[in-house]
Amino acid sequence: MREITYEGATQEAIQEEFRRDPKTVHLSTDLYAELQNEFGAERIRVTPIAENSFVGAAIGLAGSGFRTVVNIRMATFGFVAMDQMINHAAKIHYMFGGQAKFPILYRMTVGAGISAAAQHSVSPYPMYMNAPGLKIILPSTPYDAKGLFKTALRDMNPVVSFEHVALGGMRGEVPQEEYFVPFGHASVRREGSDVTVVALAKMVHEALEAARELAEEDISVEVIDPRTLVPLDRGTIFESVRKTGRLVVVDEACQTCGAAAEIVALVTSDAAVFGRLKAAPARVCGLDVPIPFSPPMEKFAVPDKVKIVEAVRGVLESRSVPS
Amino acid sequence: MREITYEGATQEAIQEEFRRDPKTVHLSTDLYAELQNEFGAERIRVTPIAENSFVGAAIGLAGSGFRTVVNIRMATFGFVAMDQMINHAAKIHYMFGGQAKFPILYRMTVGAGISAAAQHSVSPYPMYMNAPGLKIILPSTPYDAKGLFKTALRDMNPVVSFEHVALGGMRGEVPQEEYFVPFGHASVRREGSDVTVVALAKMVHEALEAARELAEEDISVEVIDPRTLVPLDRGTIFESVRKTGRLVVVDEACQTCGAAAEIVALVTSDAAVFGRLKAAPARVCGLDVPIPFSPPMEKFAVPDKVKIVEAVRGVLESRSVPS
Amino acid sequence: MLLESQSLIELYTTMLTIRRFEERVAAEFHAGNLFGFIHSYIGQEAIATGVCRHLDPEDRIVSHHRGHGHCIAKGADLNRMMAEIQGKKTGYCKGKGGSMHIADFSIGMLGADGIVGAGLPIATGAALAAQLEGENRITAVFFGDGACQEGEFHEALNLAAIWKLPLLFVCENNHYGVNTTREYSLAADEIVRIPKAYHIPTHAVHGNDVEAVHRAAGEAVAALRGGDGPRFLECETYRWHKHFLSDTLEDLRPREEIESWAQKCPIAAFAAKLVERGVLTQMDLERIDSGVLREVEEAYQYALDSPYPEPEDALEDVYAP
Amino acid sequence: MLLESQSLIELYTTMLTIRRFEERVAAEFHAGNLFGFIHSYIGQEAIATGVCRHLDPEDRIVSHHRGHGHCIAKGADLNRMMAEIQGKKTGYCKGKGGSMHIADFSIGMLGADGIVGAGLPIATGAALAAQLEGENRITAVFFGDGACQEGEFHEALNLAAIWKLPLLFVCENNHYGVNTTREYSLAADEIVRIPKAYHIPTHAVHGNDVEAVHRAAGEAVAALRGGDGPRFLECETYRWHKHFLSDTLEDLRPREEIESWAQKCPIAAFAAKLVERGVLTQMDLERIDSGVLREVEEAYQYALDSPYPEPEDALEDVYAP
Ligand SMILES: Cc1ncc(C[n+]2csc(CCOP(=O)(O)OP(=O)(O)O)c2C)c(N)n1
Ligand SMILES: Cc1ncc(C[n+]2csc(CCOP(=O)(O)OP(=O)(O)O)c2C)c(N)n1
Ligand SMILES: [Mg+2]
Ligand SMILES: [Mg+2]
Repeated sequence: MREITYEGATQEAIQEEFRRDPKTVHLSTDLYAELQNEFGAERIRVTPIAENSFVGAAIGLAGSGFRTVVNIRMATFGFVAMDQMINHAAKIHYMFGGQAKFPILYRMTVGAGISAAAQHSVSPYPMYMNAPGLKIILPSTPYDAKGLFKTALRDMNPVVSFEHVALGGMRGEVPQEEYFVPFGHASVRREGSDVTVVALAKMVHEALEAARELAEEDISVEVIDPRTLVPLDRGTIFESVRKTGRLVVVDEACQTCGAAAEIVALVTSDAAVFGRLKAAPARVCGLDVPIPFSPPMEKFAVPDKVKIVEAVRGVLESRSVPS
Repeated sequence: MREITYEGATQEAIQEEFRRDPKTVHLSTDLYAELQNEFGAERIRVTPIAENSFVGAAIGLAGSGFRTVVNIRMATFGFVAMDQMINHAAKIHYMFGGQAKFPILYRMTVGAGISAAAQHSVSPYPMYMNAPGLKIILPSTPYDAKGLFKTALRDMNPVVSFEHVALGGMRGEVPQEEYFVPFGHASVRREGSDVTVVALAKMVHEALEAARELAEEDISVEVIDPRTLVPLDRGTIFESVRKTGRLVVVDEACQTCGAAAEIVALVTSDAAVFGRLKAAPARVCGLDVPIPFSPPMEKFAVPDKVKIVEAVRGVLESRSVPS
Repeated sequence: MLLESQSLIELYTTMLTIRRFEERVAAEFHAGNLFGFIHSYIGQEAIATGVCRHLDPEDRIVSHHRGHGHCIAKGADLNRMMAEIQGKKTGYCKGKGGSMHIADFSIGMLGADGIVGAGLPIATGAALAAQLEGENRITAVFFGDGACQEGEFHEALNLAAIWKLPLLFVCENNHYGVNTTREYSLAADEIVRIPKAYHIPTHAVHGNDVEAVHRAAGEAVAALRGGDGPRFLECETYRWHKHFLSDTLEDLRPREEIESWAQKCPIAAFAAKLVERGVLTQMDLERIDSGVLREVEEAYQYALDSPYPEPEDALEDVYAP
Repeated sequence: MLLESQSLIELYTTMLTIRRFEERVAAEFHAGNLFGFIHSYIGQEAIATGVCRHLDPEDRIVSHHRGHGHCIAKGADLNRMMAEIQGKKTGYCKGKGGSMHIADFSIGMLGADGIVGAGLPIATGAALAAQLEGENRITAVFFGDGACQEGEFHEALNLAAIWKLPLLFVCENNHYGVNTTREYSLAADEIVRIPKAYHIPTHAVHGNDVEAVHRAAGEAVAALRGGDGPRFLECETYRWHKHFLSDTLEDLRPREEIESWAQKCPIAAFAAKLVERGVLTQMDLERIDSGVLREVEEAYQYALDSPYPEPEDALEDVYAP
C-alpha cells in the first residue's frame, strides 16, 4: 500500500470532504496554499492572529449551516480561545435544547520534544475532556489521522483533534480508497496476555517499542490505543484488563487529572474488572511540571520506552495483598 | 465562638492582610465598597469587563513586587482569561527559572443549584489541576475560608480559590484571633470505619448528612475534606482507606478527568493501599453534561445526599472477587 | 424614508409586546414564581424593534444576556419563550437554557448568551456564512457598552472589516455594565471612535427613538445588502430595572438619573407621536394594549400548563446525533 | 535634544551588540548547534536601543517572542543570555526558558514571552505597580504589528488609558506576522488609529532610524514620568530573517521587498552618519566592532563551557518556596 505522512493524511481527508461539501470553510492564521489553490480564498481563509474570534466564528458558521475546520496550530494558542471553546462550542448545542448543530473540526498540535519550552509544549486534552459537549480525537498514525478526520468531517458536533508535533512527518500506509475510522473504537496495536498498556498519541509508539523489548524477556504486553478520548472505548480496555489483570496507562500530558487518571478510575471502579486486578495499576505520565527548554530536563519530564518498561516490570512484581 | 458568613470570612482575611502589607491590590469588575472605603480606590480597583487583561495585570504587579487579589467572580469568566492564567500565571515562575515570585490570589465561584444554566454553573477546578504551577484551594466552611485565604495571602505563588455559590452565605464559627489553615492538610470531618468518603466543597456537607443518615443503619462513614486540591493531602486519604478498605469520592464537577478520577487513581495505584481495598472505589460526580437550567434536570445533574448514600451502600455490598 | 401607518403601528406593537412581556416576567419573578438570572430589556425596546424591522427571517441576529427583546422583535413565539423562562419542556430549549439562552434558529435568532462580548465573534461567523451564501443576507449583533471593553469586541470589528462582512454591529449603550459607568471603564468617550479606527462607518442615534433607530438601521442595512462591509450603530439608552431581576442586588445608579430616563420612555414617546400625527387614537392604543396583554397572558398560561422536563432529560442533547 | 558623542556611540554599540549577538546565534543555529524556536531581532535593533536608552534599571520592560534585542538594550548579561539559549544551567532561567523566555527581573526586564499579545496585559500590571510606587518609574512594552490583532491589545490600551498608567506602548511594525501582511490582517491602515480611539497620544517614527526612535521615545518617556498617562510609539521596521530561524520554514515575503529593506540597515545608516559627523572614524568603528565580537565570542564560550542542567532539575521551580 502507498505510504504518506500523517500531515498529508489529514490534508487528504480535508480535501476529500471539501470536494464533497461546498459548505465548508477552513480558518487558520497560516496560509494553506494547496487547499487555497483548490478551493479558493473564500473558503480557505487566512485569519488575523485572534484565536478567540475565529474559534467563535466557526460557531456562527455552524449555526448558519456551514462546517468549518479551524487549525489553531499549537495547543498553547487554544488557551487564548478558551471562552469560545468551552463556554460556547462545548455547550451551545445543549443549552439551546438541541435545536441546531455545530459541526466543527478544531485542530491543535500537542507534545514536547522539540525544545519549545513551557508555553509551546502543552498537552491539554485532559482539560477539554472535562468539558462535555466536545468530542476529542488523538490520532497516532497516518491511517488513523485520515480515518478519524473523515469521521470528524461528517460528525455534527465540535470535534477537537490533538495532533502530536512529533507525528506530523511520520509515514505510514494509507489506502487509496475511502475509509472511515469510527469514534469510540480503540485499536489493539499489539496483543498480549501479561499486562495491558493503554497508551496515547506518540506514547503508542513508545509503548510498542517497550512491548517488543519486553517480549524478549517473555513478558507479553497488550498495547491499546484508544484513538478517541471522547467517546472513550471502555469496552476494549476493560476486556483487556480482565484478561491480563494488570494495567499501565501511558500519557505524555501532566499526570494530575489527566486521561490516565480517568482510565485508571474507570477500570478500578468497575466492580467486575476490579475483581480481576492482580496488581495496582500504574500511570506513566508527564511530570506535573511545565515543560522545560533544555533537552536533559525536557526528556526527563515526559515518558519514554524506558519508563514504560520499568512500569510494566513494576506491576508484574507487585502483588495485590488480599486483605 | 462568634459566627460569621463564609463570604465575610474571606473578606476578613483580605482586610487583615491588606492592613499588614501595603503592597497589595484588589482587582474586580465589581465595587467592593467596604474594602475601598478602608484601603482607597488606588488599591481596591474596579476594572473594565476584560478578564484577560486584569488577570494578566496581576502577573505584572507580582513581577514588580505587589501582591494582588483578583476576584474573577463566576468561574465561567475565568475561561475568558485562560491565556493569562494557564500560559502565564501557572508557568512564569518556572520558565524564568525561579528568579521572580508571583503571589496572586485568584478567586472564582463554582457550582450549580441556582438555576444559572450551562455557562454560569461550572466547576472547572479539574482543568486547573492539570496545569502545574497553580495552587488550588476549595474552602467548604467559613473557618477554612478565612484560614486558607490567610495562607494564600502569604504564599508566594498564584493560588486559585474556587468558592461554591451555595456556600457564600453559610454561617460558621470563626475565631477572633489570627489563625492559618495550611495547604495540603485534609480535614477529617467525621471519623468512621466502614467507608471513606472524600468530598469536595459543597459536597462535604451533603456527605456529612449522608453519613448521619447511614449511621442510623450502623454504617460508619469517614468523611474527608481535602480543602486544597493542589497540594493534595494523599497521606490522610491513604490512611483512611487503609483503615476502611472502601472509597467513595464525591464531587460536583463533571466526572471525566475530574478531581475524583485523580483521587481514585492515586489510591488505587498505591500498591499498599490497593492491597487493602475490599471493593471497587466509586465516584459520585456531576454528570458529564453542561448544567441545564430547569430545576428537575439541574438537580439530577449533580450529586446529593441520596446519591452518596446509594454509592456508600454500593461499595459495601460489592465484594472484590479475588482472582 | 417615511413609514406608512401600518409599519408605524407594527413598530409600536412590537415595542409594547416587549414591554408587557418583560413586565409580566418581572412581576412573576418578584412574586417568587420565576428563578435564575433574568435581565430585563425594559427601557431599550426601541433598539431591537427598530433594527429587526429591517430583517427577513433569513437574516440572522446574535443577542446577549439581555435577550428577550431581540427574540420578540425577530419574531419569536411568546409561548415558547415564556415556557423556556419557566424551565418547561415546551420551551425553546426544552428548559435547558432559561432566560439567558433563548434561541430560535428557524427564524435566524442564533441565541442569547451569558458571556459579555462573546456573541461578537459568533456573529462574524454568521455574517461570513451570509457572505458565502451570496444571497444578500445580513447578520446583526446586539451588545452592550460593557461588551466594548472585552478583547472580543476588537477582534470582531477587525475581522468584519478586513473581510467586509455583512455585519451590523448594534451597540446598546445604556451607560452601565452592572453598576460601573461607561465613562469610567472605557477610555473611548464616544464608543464609535473604536469602529472608526477600523474604517467601519458608524451612526450614533438616540436609542429610545424608534423612528431614529429604524432610519439609521435602514441606511446601514441597505449598505450591508449592497456588499459595502460592516456598519456600526450606537444607540444611547437606559435600562429601567436593576442589572438583573433581584431582590438583593444593589442598584448604585443615581436616583435622579433613573428618574430622568423614565421620562424618556421609548414607548410613551412614540405613542404620543402617533396620536399627535393621527395614526392612532387613544382607543386604538388601548385596543393594541389589551391585545398584547392577552398574548402575554396566554403565553404565561401556556407555559404554566406545560410540563417540566424529566430529570433524565438532562442526559439528552449533549451531542447531536 | 542633541545627543553628545558619548551617547551616540553607546547607541551605536548597543545596536551592534544586538546585531553581532544575533548573527552568532543564527550561524550556530544553522550549523546545527542550537535548537528550538529562535526569533531573530536583526533589522529591528534601533527600536529596542532607542527606547531602552531612556530607561533606568528601576524602569521595567515587557518583551515578546523576538526578545533578544530588548534584553541586550536593557542591559542583560550576554553570557547568561547565551547560556540560556544553549539550555545551560548558568542561563538566566537555568535552561528552563530558552530563547523565547529570557528575563532578568533584577534589571527590570520582565521577560520575553511566546504568546502573541500576552505581554500587553502583564505590562499594564507592571505600569500600575510603577504608578503605585509613586517614584516616577515607567514601564515599556514591546509588541509586533501581529499583536495588534489580538483582543489583549485592545484591553491593555483601554486599561492603561482609564488608569493613566505610565506605560509606553512600543509597536514594532515589521509589516508581517509570520507570512501574513499587516495590510491584510488589520483593518486599521495606520496602527496608531487604534490607540487614538482611546485618546492615547501617539508617535509614528521610522523604526530603523535610531535617533528618530530615541527622540520620540524621549518625548514620550518625559510625558510618562510627568504622570500624563500612556503613550504609543509605532516604529516601522522590517525583519531580515525568516519568522524564526529554520531551514524549512517558508518565507513568502517578496524578494525585492526583503532586499530593499536590507538597504535600510539601521546600523550601517547610523555608522555612516556618525562618520560623516565626525563622531567616529572608520577605525573607531572597527575597534568597536572587534570589542563587540569579542564579547559575543566570550559569551558563546561561557555558555559552551557551562554545564547542562541535571534531568531532575526539571522538578524544581514549579512552586516558589
Ligand atoms: C466575560 C464576562 N464577564 C463578566 C460577566 C458578568 N456580567 C454580566 S452582564 C455584565 C454587564 C454587561 O454590561 P453591558 O455589556 O453594557 O450590558 P448591559 O447589562 O448593560 O445590558 C457583566 C459584568 C459576564 N457575564 N461575562
Ligand atoms: C496567541 C498566539 N497565536 C499565534 C502564535 C504563533 N505566532 C508566533 S509569532 C507570530 C507572528 C507575530 O507577529 P508580530 O506580532 O507582528 O511579531 P513579529 O514576529 O513580526 O516580530 C505568530 C502568529 C503565537 N505565538 N501566539
Ligand atoms: Mg450596558
Ligand atoms: Mg510583525
